[in-house]
Order: sequence, then structure tokens, then C-alpha cells
Amino acid sequence: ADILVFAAASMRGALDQVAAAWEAETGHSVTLSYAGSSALARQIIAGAPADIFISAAPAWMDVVAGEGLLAAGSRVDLLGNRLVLIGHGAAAGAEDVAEDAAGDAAEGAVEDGAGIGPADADAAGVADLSTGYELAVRLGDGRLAMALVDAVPAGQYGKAGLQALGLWDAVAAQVAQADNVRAALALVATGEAPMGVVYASDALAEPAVQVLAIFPEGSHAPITYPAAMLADAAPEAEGFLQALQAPAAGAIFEAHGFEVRGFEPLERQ
Amino acid sequence: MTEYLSPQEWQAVSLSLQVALWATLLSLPLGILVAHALARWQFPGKSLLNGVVHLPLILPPVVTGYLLLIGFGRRGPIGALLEEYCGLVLAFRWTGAVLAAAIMAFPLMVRAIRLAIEAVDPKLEAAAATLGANRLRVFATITLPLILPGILAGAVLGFAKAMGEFGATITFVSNIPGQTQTLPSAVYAFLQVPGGEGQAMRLVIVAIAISMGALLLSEWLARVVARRIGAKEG
Amino acid sequence: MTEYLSPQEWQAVSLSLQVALWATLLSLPLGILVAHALARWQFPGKSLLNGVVHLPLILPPVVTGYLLLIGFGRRGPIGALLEEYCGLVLAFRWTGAVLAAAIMAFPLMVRAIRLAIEAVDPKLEAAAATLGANRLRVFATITLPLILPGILAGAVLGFAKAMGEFGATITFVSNIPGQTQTLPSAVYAFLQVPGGEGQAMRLVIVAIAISMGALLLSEWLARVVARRIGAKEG
Amino acid sequence: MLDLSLRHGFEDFTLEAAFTAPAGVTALFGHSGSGKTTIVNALAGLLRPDAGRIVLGDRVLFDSQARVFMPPHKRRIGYVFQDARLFPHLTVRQNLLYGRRFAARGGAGADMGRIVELLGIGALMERRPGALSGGEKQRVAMGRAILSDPELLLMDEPLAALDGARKGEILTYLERLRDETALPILYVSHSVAEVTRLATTLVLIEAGHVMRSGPVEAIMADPDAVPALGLREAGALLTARLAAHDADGLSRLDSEGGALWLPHVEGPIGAALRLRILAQDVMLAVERPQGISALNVLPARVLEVRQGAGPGALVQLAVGEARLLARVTGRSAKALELGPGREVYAVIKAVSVARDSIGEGR
Amino acid sequence: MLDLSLRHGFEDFTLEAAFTAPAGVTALFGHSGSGKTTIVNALAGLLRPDAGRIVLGDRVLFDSQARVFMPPHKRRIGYVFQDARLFPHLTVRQNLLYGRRFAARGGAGADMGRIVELLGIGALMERRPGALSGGEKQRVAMGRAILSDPELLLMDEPLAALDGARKGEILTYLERLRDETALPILYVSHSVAEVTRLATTLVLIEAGHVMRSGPVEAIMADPDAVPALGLREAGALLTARLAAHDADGLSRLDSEGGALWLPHVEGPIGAALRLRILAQDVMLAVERPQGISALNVLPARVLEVRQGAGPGALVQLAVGEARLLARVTGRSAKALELGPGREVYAVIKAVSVARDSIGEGR
Ligand SMILES: Nc1ncnc2c1ncn2[C@@H]1O[C@H](COP(=O)(O)OP(=O)(O)OP(=O)(O)O)[C@@H](O)[C@H]1O
Ligand SMILES: Nc1ncnc2c1ncn2[C@@H]1O[C@H](COP(=O)(O)OP(=O)(O)OP(=O)(O)O)[C@@H](O)[C@H]1O
Ligand code: MOO
Ligand SMILES: [Mg+2]
Ligand SMILES: [Mg+2]
Repeated sequence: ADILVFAAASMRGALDQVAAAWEAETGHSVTLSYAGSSALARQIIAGAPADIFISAAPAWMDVVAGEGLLAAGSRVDLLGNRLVLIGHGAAAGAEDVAEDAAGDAAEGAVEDGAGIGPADADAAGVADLSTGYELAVRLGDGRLAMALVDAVPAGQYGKAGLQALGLWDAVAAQVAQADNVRAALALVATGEAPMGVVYASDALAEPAVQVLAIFPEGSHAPITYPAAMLADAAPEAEGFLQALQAPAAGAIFEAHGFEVRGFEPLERQ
Repeated sequence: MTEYLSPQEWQAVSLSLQVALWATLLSLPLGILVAHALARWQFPGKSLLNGVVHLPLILPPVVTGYLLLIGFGRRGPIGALLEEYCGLVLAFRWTGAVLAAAIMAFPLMVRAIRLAIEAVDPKLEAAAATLGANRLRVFATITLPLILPGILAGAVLGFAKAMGEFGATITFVSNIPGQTQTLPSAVYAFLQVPGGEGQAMRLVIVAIAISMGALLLSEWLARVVARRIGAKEG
Repeated sequence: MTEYLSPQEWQAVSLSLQVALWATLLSLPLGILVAHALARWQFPGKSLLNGVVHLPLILPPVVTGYLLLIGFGRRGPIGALLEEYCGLVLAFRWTGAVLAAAIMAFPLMVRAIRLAIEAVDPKLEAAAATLGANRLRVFATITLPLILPGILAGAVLGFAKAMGEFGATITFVSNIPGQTQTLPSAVYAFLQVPGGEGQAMRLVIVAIAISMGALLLSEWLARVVARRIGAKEG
Repeated sequence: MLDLSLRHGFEDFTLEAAFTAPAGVTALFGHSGSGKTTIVNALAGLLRPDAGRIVLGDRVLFDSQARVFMPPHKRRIGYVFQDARLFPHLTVRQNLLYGRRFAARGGAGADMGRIVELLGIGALMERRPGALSGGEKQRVAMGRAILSDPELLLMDEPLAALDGARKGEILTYLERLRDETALPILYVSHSVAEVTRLATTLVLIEAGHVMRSGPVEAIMADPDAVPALGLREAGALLTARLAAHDADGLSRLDSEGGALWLPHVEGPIGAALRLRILAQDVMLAVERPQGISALNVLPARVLEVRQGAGPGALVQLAVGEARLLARVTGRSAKALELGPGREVYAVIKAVSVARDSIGEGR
Repeated sequence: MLDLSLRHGFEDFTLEAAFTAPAGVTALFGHSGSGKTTIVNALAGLLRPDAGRIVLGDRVLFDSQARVFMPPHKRRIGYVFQDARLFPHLTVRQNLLYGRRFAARGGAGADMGRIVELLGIGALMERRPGALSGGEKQRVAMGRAILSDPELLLMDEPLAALDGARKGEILTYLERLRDETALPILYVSHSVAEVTRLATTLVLIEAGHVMRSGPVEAIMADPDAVPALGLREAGALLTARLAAHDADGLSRLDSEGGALWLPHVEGPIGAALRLRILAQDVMLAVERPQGISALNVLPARVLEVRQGAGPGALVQLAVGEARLLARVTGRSAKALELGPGREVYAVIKAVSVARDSIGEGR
């Protein structure tokens, strides 16, 4: 009656709530083990007794799938996310153009709280990051905080996006790479780095940062959080995987800044 | 205090204590042996042993955890053997956390004990030998009591390290509440949630309190022992 | 060998060496002072000092890194002062990596040196005092030479730890190739990518080689020193 | 019976010594730095000599050719170190009992209570060595070695740190140990008084070599050995039998050289004793002197007069069956016309034969 | 001038001592465990006594009431420890020079070369203490303390580990140190011979208390002090002047008690000397003896006869201006009818006055 879920650490806030709701509803219990996607995937390959794996990037889910450890047909693209450019507090690296617009938008997003996803932020007036964005100018001699650009998904997406927008080369030398997205966020939140690239979901809950711009869709591969059941999962796992895709869960995820992907129906054998 | 921490946090605290204590106690005898070998014996492969002992210090903890996972996981060569012949499963159990913590603490422990052994006057050991004590008895009756302060120092270093160990543990046994979620892993999990710093700090304070308690206890014990030994020279 | 590592990896290797060396050298004098205070002096707040020294061991490295960021960042109270009055910037600089490594290595260093000091026969120090040497001179001419093996042990422990330190460093100064990307950061990055294990291991081997070299060197030096000191007792 | 032949080189020093120590007390006598401790360490197994052979009774302890090296704990050799080497973490009592635990006979050998009393350490039993005076430490170390019930006792200047009274008591005890048990003792000392009182065999070491070795009486009465022992310490050993105790507190001893009156000598009538009569305590007279305070006047015949480098002369005398040495000035030797065959009287003050020169004989 | 008054308690031992040590050598004499090292440690500042006051010259080193405690390195007190305490990481040379670096006069005091030669450690200069014998260590320790150019020298049984010949040489040097420099020395010893040869002042310690203290001549010639010193060591000190060197190797000394012929005594004519004449080396005769080997026959008058507990009697004699002690048996005392006022002859063999009982006088 107990299922074990291995989930990417960045999902912690939202997933805890979803799991609590499901436990209350079904009387089953869920244990959530949060760590980096890479560590979790390797552990599953090494025989970890997980029932469900939620990765922060398709690549690690692919690796687990490649080992033949997934329950056939159980993999879904559970969530999506958006990448945003953030600045520290109200005094983002550049005191000019972006300040008012972006600042107001971010504050609005925070104040309005739950229910406002990136799309809403978009609607609230935060501009899309464009090729014309004077990123290097605004950055000055400050640092651009990102997750490891060649290793951690948020960093990889961010690098791809900046490259696509033609902004990468100008700032590449100033990128400070953190070991995960949360650490990058902390660099901006403390003001050590004036700007950073993080997930919209991270930016949402951190009052010390403001969203300056959103990476346009298509500037990088879609950000996807795949979820799947392991081949030898407990039977209850299936119920939880479904609950993750239910509208109630979707609301929670959206409240935490994730995009809820068009849920694909589970194929049952 | 019950209100200060949630039940799950209490679990992490007590698990960490349990892991650190076992890691310290289990590795102590081996640590003393290895320290003695490095301090007093001459044998081929001594440098190698010395190097291996220091490895966990040199390697990034994640790498140590990764190597443990490969070696001691259920599918790893040693892990599979242990499970088959001893019925001992380490991976994703608190026992695995003990192994990880013990390995990470080992070099600190060995160094402290080794320094203490090297400080024992070999003339006293020689005197014991002339009184009929063989090597083992000399060790048990002369060397061991004289290095007690060093052993205490090693133990408390090891315990503190085991309480703080994170990278190797989470990589090896993951972060399963109630089973492998130690205090540092819980802190890590909090730090993944925006605004979780405050909660993380609450746990950090608990960790500090425990380790400081152990530290004070060890210092007190060391003083008692030192007073018993009295002046250096007989 | 040039082909074995990419230029960027070479950079990481040499930066790690640089950071570990500076961290060891810079913290050694303070480490000796603190070890001496803990071993031989009586003063109020001694337990507190002892606790603070052990903190980096007890705390998960990420927490240490985070605290460093808050304290020594450009906006941190200490960091701002340092920048204003000493022109010393730590955040995102290799100097910050040195600070992180030094702090993480500090408890190991202090413990080793402290044990060595406690093993020095106070009667020899008393003899030096009767010959006219004041406290400082007694320390410099008697205690210090006699604890050289302990200092070496502390230094090599500190160096190894500094070579392997990852969590606090990347949290504090992040990972900027050529400036703050140390060997462990590079290893970590490889381990995050599927199939990167092989590349990570390549770097790990370099790290091991360097630290083993330091270890062998320290053991050799310790033997030389021990031979000079000869038998324990004068 | 100990048979030893060793070669060992330090940087600036080479030891090349061979001697045989029969049962009893063998004294190693020699200047500071002459190699005494080195020999003793080799015996105990704490030093592995470059070459040689050590046989104790029927056990080969060391043989460089046969590649035999018995480890120290199997040798059953008690060692009183020049530095006390007490175990700092154990009380005096625990130090004393340390060796006993491992003793073959379960410590049936010496009686703990008696040794503690003799060494005067009864009040110290619960102290730790850090709280002992120098002499106290040395006494505890002695007790520890004796109580380990060894087959050979090595003592490296055990009495150097003790005062005269305590020294005398302990020497008396060591004599008993020598006579009552068969325990052989190898005794390192700088003090001729100690040596002659205790030793049955004497080994003179000089710069790493054995100069002389043999029965102590022979060496002590030999003018040739005088330089090594020191002039002031030259003197002969007499074996005597306790013949009577007089009411005025004097005891009569019958020696090979005749009857001697000495201040009260402890012991039963008939007991065998050894007397050391220093050459400088013997006065010579050509006529039997009258009205003097010296009680012992023995007729003697001069055997040999050896003029020393200085103003003194050593005179070897035949007194009955025994040999005595007398030290006189050259001026007196001339005045008294001393020469081989001359009949003289040897005058010995009763009180000159000090209590600590009288040992129990063997 | 040293003025000391101390109280200090260990668990089972209480020291309560006060004495004054004038310039010259003050000997602390007492049984093992009587508190000698404790006193010396307090002087050096290595032990902080419970109460008391120590004044050296015009410097207050310790005063419990005034809360003065001068740290050891400022006291300028050289200390030769009972255990040598050489610095193991330094060579013998570096050990010797250690104190000199801090010496006030930049080590202008003693001459290094001379001390090294005298101590016989020239060949050891580049060795480390681990490679020294017990006696060698002690000699280096002595050199180290002397070379630190102290204002007071403490020596805790410095000669215990040395052989007779070396002891004699070093005593000679210490005498010179005493006489040529004004360096006061506090000397702990168990050996009366050493004490009487060196000391000008004697402090007898018993169980933590000062039993007697005063000029050494007075205490040595006092039959009351004999129990504390040991019977065998009883004897008087004579002050004499070197009067002549004879061709046959004898020297004449003019003492307050008359002329004495002794084997060659080193020194220039006119030099002041101190002789220790042991009570047991003095023979008494009622008529002047003839034809004997003893050269020195001094007319004397009995002052007091004190029958001891045993069979012996101590006879105090007036010989000219001087006092002598003689030890005879009760039987002889009766036979010779010794009693106050009796005129006798004191017979002293020339060779009895051992070389190490002749010190340079003051
Ligand atoms: N480890 C060593 N290395 C070099 N030389 C040594 C060593 N140990 C002793 N020696 C030398 O060997 C000689 C003999 O030393 P040993 O200790 O046997 O002398 P000893 O006769 O016991 O002298 P003492 O009466 O002073 O104790 C000395 O000259 C000493 O300096
Ligand atoms: N630290 C201590 N704690 C308790 N008792 C002590 C301590 N140090 C010395 N004593 C005791 O004090 C007494 C005097 O010791 P001290 O060392 O002064 O004697 P000593 O006269 O130098 O003797 P020795 O001639 O044997 O060296 C002894 O009975 C000793 O046991
Ligand atoms: O934890 Mo994730 O794997 O990138 O944030
Ligand atoms: Mg010796
Ligand atoms: Mg003493």
C-alpha cells in the first residue's frame, strides 16, 4: 500500500501537495525521494525499488527506458515549464528600459500568487526575450547565473535559447554556472549575480527576484518532465500516475508555475 | 520541541543519529587497525593502503557515491555477493547510508588515531614486551589506553563528518524519507523549494546542536582520560 | 597526456591545484594557532571556538557554501567590507574558491595539528623556558619542530579535502571555466549527462594522481623529519 | 648461565663484547658511554645486534648465523631501565602487577607484599607515575621487573637515584634474591661499592670491549685491575664465617686470613660472609702496634709492591690463606723497607669495614 | 643570596620549607621523596607553590601574598633536570647553544669549548640525543644549563649517572665555577661525598621539612647531624693551605690542626683547600705509634665521646684549632680510656684522604 516515487528535486513543492491530496483521497501512502535526475536514473538502473520516476529531462528517462526498466506504455510527458530571464529584486542589473515593465510584471505575478502561470505572466506584460534584447549591456560586468550549461537541463535549455536568439556569444564569458537551477536562483536572489536564467516555476516563488523576460517557445527544445512507472512497480503506482494527470493535480502544478501538458490517455494493456 | 520539527523531520534527525553512530562505531575498530598498521608496521603495499584510505577525501562525494552504487548496489559485484551470502542489502537502505558515512569519515578517523599512535613512546611498548606481553597484549594494555584521546578525537571527527555527509549518501542510497533521508538530505530537499531556506536552517540548527553535543562530550572524555594519564612521562 | 585532457579540463586541473595549494598554505598558520589555543590555552569561549572550527564538517557543504555566499558575497557584510577596504573580491573568483576550500579543510587540519601538539611533552617546553625562551620562542623552537609531522599530516589532509571539495565551492563561487571551475565541478558536470561517466572518471584519475602525489610527498617528508627527531625521548 | 658474544656498530661506536655470566650476580662495570646499556638492550631483545650469539641456560635467544631472534616477550628477562619507563596510565600497583599477569608461574615467584615493603613504596600504590619523585619511580620500576618472575634480571644503574640508606636496604634484598633464588642478575653500575658487594662475576667494559672478566674476588685483588676500578675503590674481598657475637656489640669473623672483629654483623653464627677491605683502609706496621684504637692487627707477608704512577704504592699481602691489598705512600714503603717477603702487620680498623661492604657470601 | 620560604601540598605530601642560601654552593640533601625536586621546581617557576616567597638577590621571583609570579624564562635560573630533558630534534651542539641565544650577556659567561672538553662531549656534538648513552645525556644537559649563563644554577642529582672518574672531573669544574664566578648553585644530591666537596651551605630535608641548615663545616663536624648524613659518611671538614710539593709525589698541607702529608695535590703553593676527613679513617693511639705506614700523626685532645646506638662511638677531637671526628668501637674506647680531656694521637693515612674529598677552598 506504499509506493515510492523518485522525482527530480526541482518538483518538490508541487509534488508534495499532489501526493498529500492523493494520500488523503485513497488512503495509500506515497514516499517521495527527491534528488537530481541523474542520480535517480542511475539508482533505478542499479536496482532502486522505485515505482514511479519523474525526471526533469527526457534524456535521463530515455536512459532508464533504454535499460528496459519502464512499464511499457506508462511514460507520459507530465509537465512543461518555461525558461525566464530574471533580475535581482527591484534593482535589476540595468536601471533603465526593462526595469519598470519587467519589475511591475514580476511583482504582479508574485502578488497574484497561485493560479498565475507563465502564460499569465506573459499576459501580464512580461516581454518575450528577443534578439534585440540588450542582455550584455544590462549585465554590465555582472554575472549571468545559470545552471551548468552543458550538464543540467535548465542550463542546456538556456544556452540553446540564448544561442538561438543570438545573445549567447556576448555573455558566454560572464555566465556563472551553478550545480542546479535552485543554486542559480539563489545567486540572483542574494544579488551576487544581477541576472539569471531559471525556470518560470522557480522564479515564481522567490520574492527577491523579478522576471525580466520570457524565453520564446521554439528558442529551445520544449521543456518536458516525463513521468513513467517502473516495470516491477506496485499496482497502486498506476493510480498515482493517473492522479498526477488529473485536473486537481494540474491546478496545483500550475499554481507552482509549471505548464500542464496535454495529458495523453494511458494506454492500458 | 516536538512542535519545532515535523514527524518526517524527526525521522530524518533520528535516522541521521543512527547512521552516524553506527558508522562511527563500526568503522572504529578497522580504523584503529589501519592506523596502527600505517603508523607502526612495514609491509608491501603500505603506500597503496594509505592512498585508498584517503580516497574518499580526495574524490568529490558524488563520485564516491557513484562508485558505491556501482560496487555495492544490488546489481553491483560486491552488493550482489553480500546479498546472496550475508543477506545484507545496502542499497537504498539505512545500512547503505551507514556504509557511505563510514567511508567518508574513515580517512579523518584514521589520521587522528594514527597521529596518536605515532606519539606513543616506543620505549614504553618495549618495556611492556620485556615484561612478557606479546604484540597484541602490548597493544591492548599500553598503546590502546595511551591513544584513547586520539581515538576520541577520531571518533568525534568521524561522527561529525557522518552527520554532515550528503553527496555520497544521496547518490548511493537516494533520499527516501524514513529509510535513507538523513538530516543533510532533508536540508537539501528544503533548499530545492523556493523559500525553503528558513526550514532548512531549522534542520541545520538541529544538526549543529547534536554534533556540538558530541564534540563537548568527547572533549570532556578526553580531559578525563588525560587527567588519568597525568604527566606525559612515567 | 596533452591529448588525454582538453584545454578546458587542463584549466580545471591547474585551477584546482592552485586553489588547493593556496587554501592549504593560507589556512596553515591560522590552523596552527587555533590548534595551539585549543590544545594548550585556557580561555573563555574555548568550547565555542572548538565548535565553530568543526562547523564545516558538520554542515552539509551546500549549506556552508550558502552561508559563505550570504556572508562573503559582494553584498554580504564581510564581503562588502573586504571589497571596500582591501579591494579583495571573493565572489565568482578563484580567491573565493580558496576561501571555500580552506574553510572546508580547516577542521581536519586543526585536529591533526592539535593532536600533535598534545603529544609534545610539556616537560621539554618547561626546560626551554628555564633556558630563557619566552612562550613564543618556546613554541617556535621546540613545539613547532616537534609537531612538524602533525603539521604535514594536517596539510595533506587539508590539501586532499581542498582538491575534492565541491559542494561549498560551487555554491559560493559557481562554476566559471578558467576562473572557478575546479576539477570536482567538472567531474560533477560530466556525471549529470547520460554517458558522461567515462569522461568523469578520466578527470577523477587525474585528481587521484595529484592527491596521491601530495600524500606520498607528505609521508616521505614526515619520515625525514621523524628520522631527524630520532627516538622520542631526549 | 649466560653466554654472550656480540658485535654491533653505531655510527661512531663499535661494540665487540663476549663474556660468560655464571649463576649469581654479574656486574657490568665501565665508564659512561662504554656500551653497557647497548649490551643489556641486546640481551633483552630490544636491539638486534649486527652479529653474535646469546644463549641463556639452554635457550638460544639470538644467533645471527642461525637467524634466530627470540622476541623480547618470550625471553623472560626482567629489565630495570636506566630511565624508569613506568606506564603513565597505570597506578603504581598496576605497574607492579603488569608483568605478573604474563608470568609463567602465574607470579608464584616473588612475594609482592615483601617487595613493596622493601622498596618503601607501600604508600604510593594508588598513585600514577606522574606524581612520583625520581627515586620513587626507580624503585617501582625495580619492583615491576622483579615481580615479572624473570629467568634473568637486567638492572641498568638501578640505584643511582637513591639515597644511601635506601640503597643499603635494597642491596641487602638483592643479595637475598641472589642467594635464595637461583635468579641470575646482570647488574650495570658505576659504583664499585655496589659491584663488590653484590657481584660474583665482574665484567669490565671499556670503549665497547671487554677488558677483564672473571670472579669478582680475583679481579678485585689484582693490582692490574686497579686502574679500571679506580684507586680509591681498590681493595680485596675476603670470605669469612661469622664466629661469635660479643656483648659489646662486636662480631668476630673467622676469615682465611685470621679472626677479625667488626661492628655487629647481622646473621646467625656460622653464616658465610664476604668482606671488602679497601686497600686504603689497610695500614701497615713493622712491629705490632700497641695502644691504638684499631682492633684488627693481622700478621702478613708482602707478596708484591707495585709503585703506581703517582706517589702511592699498592702492596699485595698474604694474610694466612687470603690476599689483601694495602695502599701506602711511596715514602712509607721506603721507610718501612717494604718488599716481597717482608713480614709486617696489617692494621684494619673495625669500623672501616663499612656495613655496605659486607655482603652475604655464597 | 637566595631566600626561600614555601608551602605546597600534594595529595599525600606536604612541603613546608624555608631556608637561606648564601653565595656559593648550597646542597639539598635528603632521602628519596623528601621534597628536593619539588623545591627546585618551585624555584625554577615550573611549579606554583600554594604559598610562600622566593627572593633571588634583589629580585622577587614569587610572592603569594603580593601575587607575584615571575615566569620561568625571566628568572634566569639554569636547571639541570633529574631526567635530562634534552631537545630530541636538536643536535648536541644545538642543545648546548639553546639557552645561550637568550642569555642576557649574549653568552659571554662560560666558554663553550672549555665546557665541552670538560664534560667529554666533544665527539658527540653533531649527534642527536636519541643516540646518546644515559651518562652522555646528563652531561649535555649540564652543559646546556651552564651555557645559558644563569644567575642561579639548579642541579638535581646531576652526577648520579656518571662513573667515578668523570664525576671527579666535573666536580672539579663545578668547584671552579663556584669559586671563579659568583654563580650560586643549588645542588641536590644523595652523595655526602659530593655534597661535602662542593657545598658551602647544607640544607637537610626530611619529609618535606628542613631539618638542619647552615655552613657545611659546622653541620659535618656535628655528631648530631650524623644520623641524617649516614654513619659511614660522618667526618669533619678541614680548611688547609697547600704548603709544599715533595719530590716523592707527596704534598704538604698546613691545616688548623697541623701539617698533613697527602698524595700529590694539584694546585699552586699557597692555595686554599678543603679536606674531608672521614671519622672512620681516623685511628686513635695513646702513644705516638712507630714504624707504621701512616704518615700523619697529630696530637689531639678528646672533646667528647658519644656512644652510638650500635657498637661504635664517635669521638670529637680538638686538633690545634680544628675539630676532627673519629669513629672507633666501644671496645677500643674503653681500652684506650677515651674521655673528655684525654690526650691522644690521631693517625690518618695519607691515602685515606681521597682525591675527591679534597676540594678547592673558599
Ligand atoms: N642509537 C645510537 N646511535 C648512535 N650511537 C649510539 C646510539 N646509542 C648509543 N650510542 C653510542 O654508543 C655508546 C655506548 O652507549 P651505551 O648507552 O651502551 O653506553 P653506557 O655504557 O650505557 O653509558 P652510560 O653509563 O652513560 O649509560 C655511546 O658512545 C653512545 O653514544
Ligand atoms: N605531582 C605530584 N602529585 C602528588 N605527589 C607528588 C607529585 N610530585 C611529587 N609528589 C610527591 O612529593 C614528594 C616529594 O617529591 P620530590 O620529587 O620533590 O622528591 P625528591 O626529594 O626529589 O626525591 P628523589 O630523590 O627520589 O628524586 C614525594 O613523596 C612524591 O611522591
Ligand atoms: O533537479 Mo534538476 O534535475 O535539474 O533541477
Ligand atoms: Mg647506559
Ligand atoms: Mg627528585
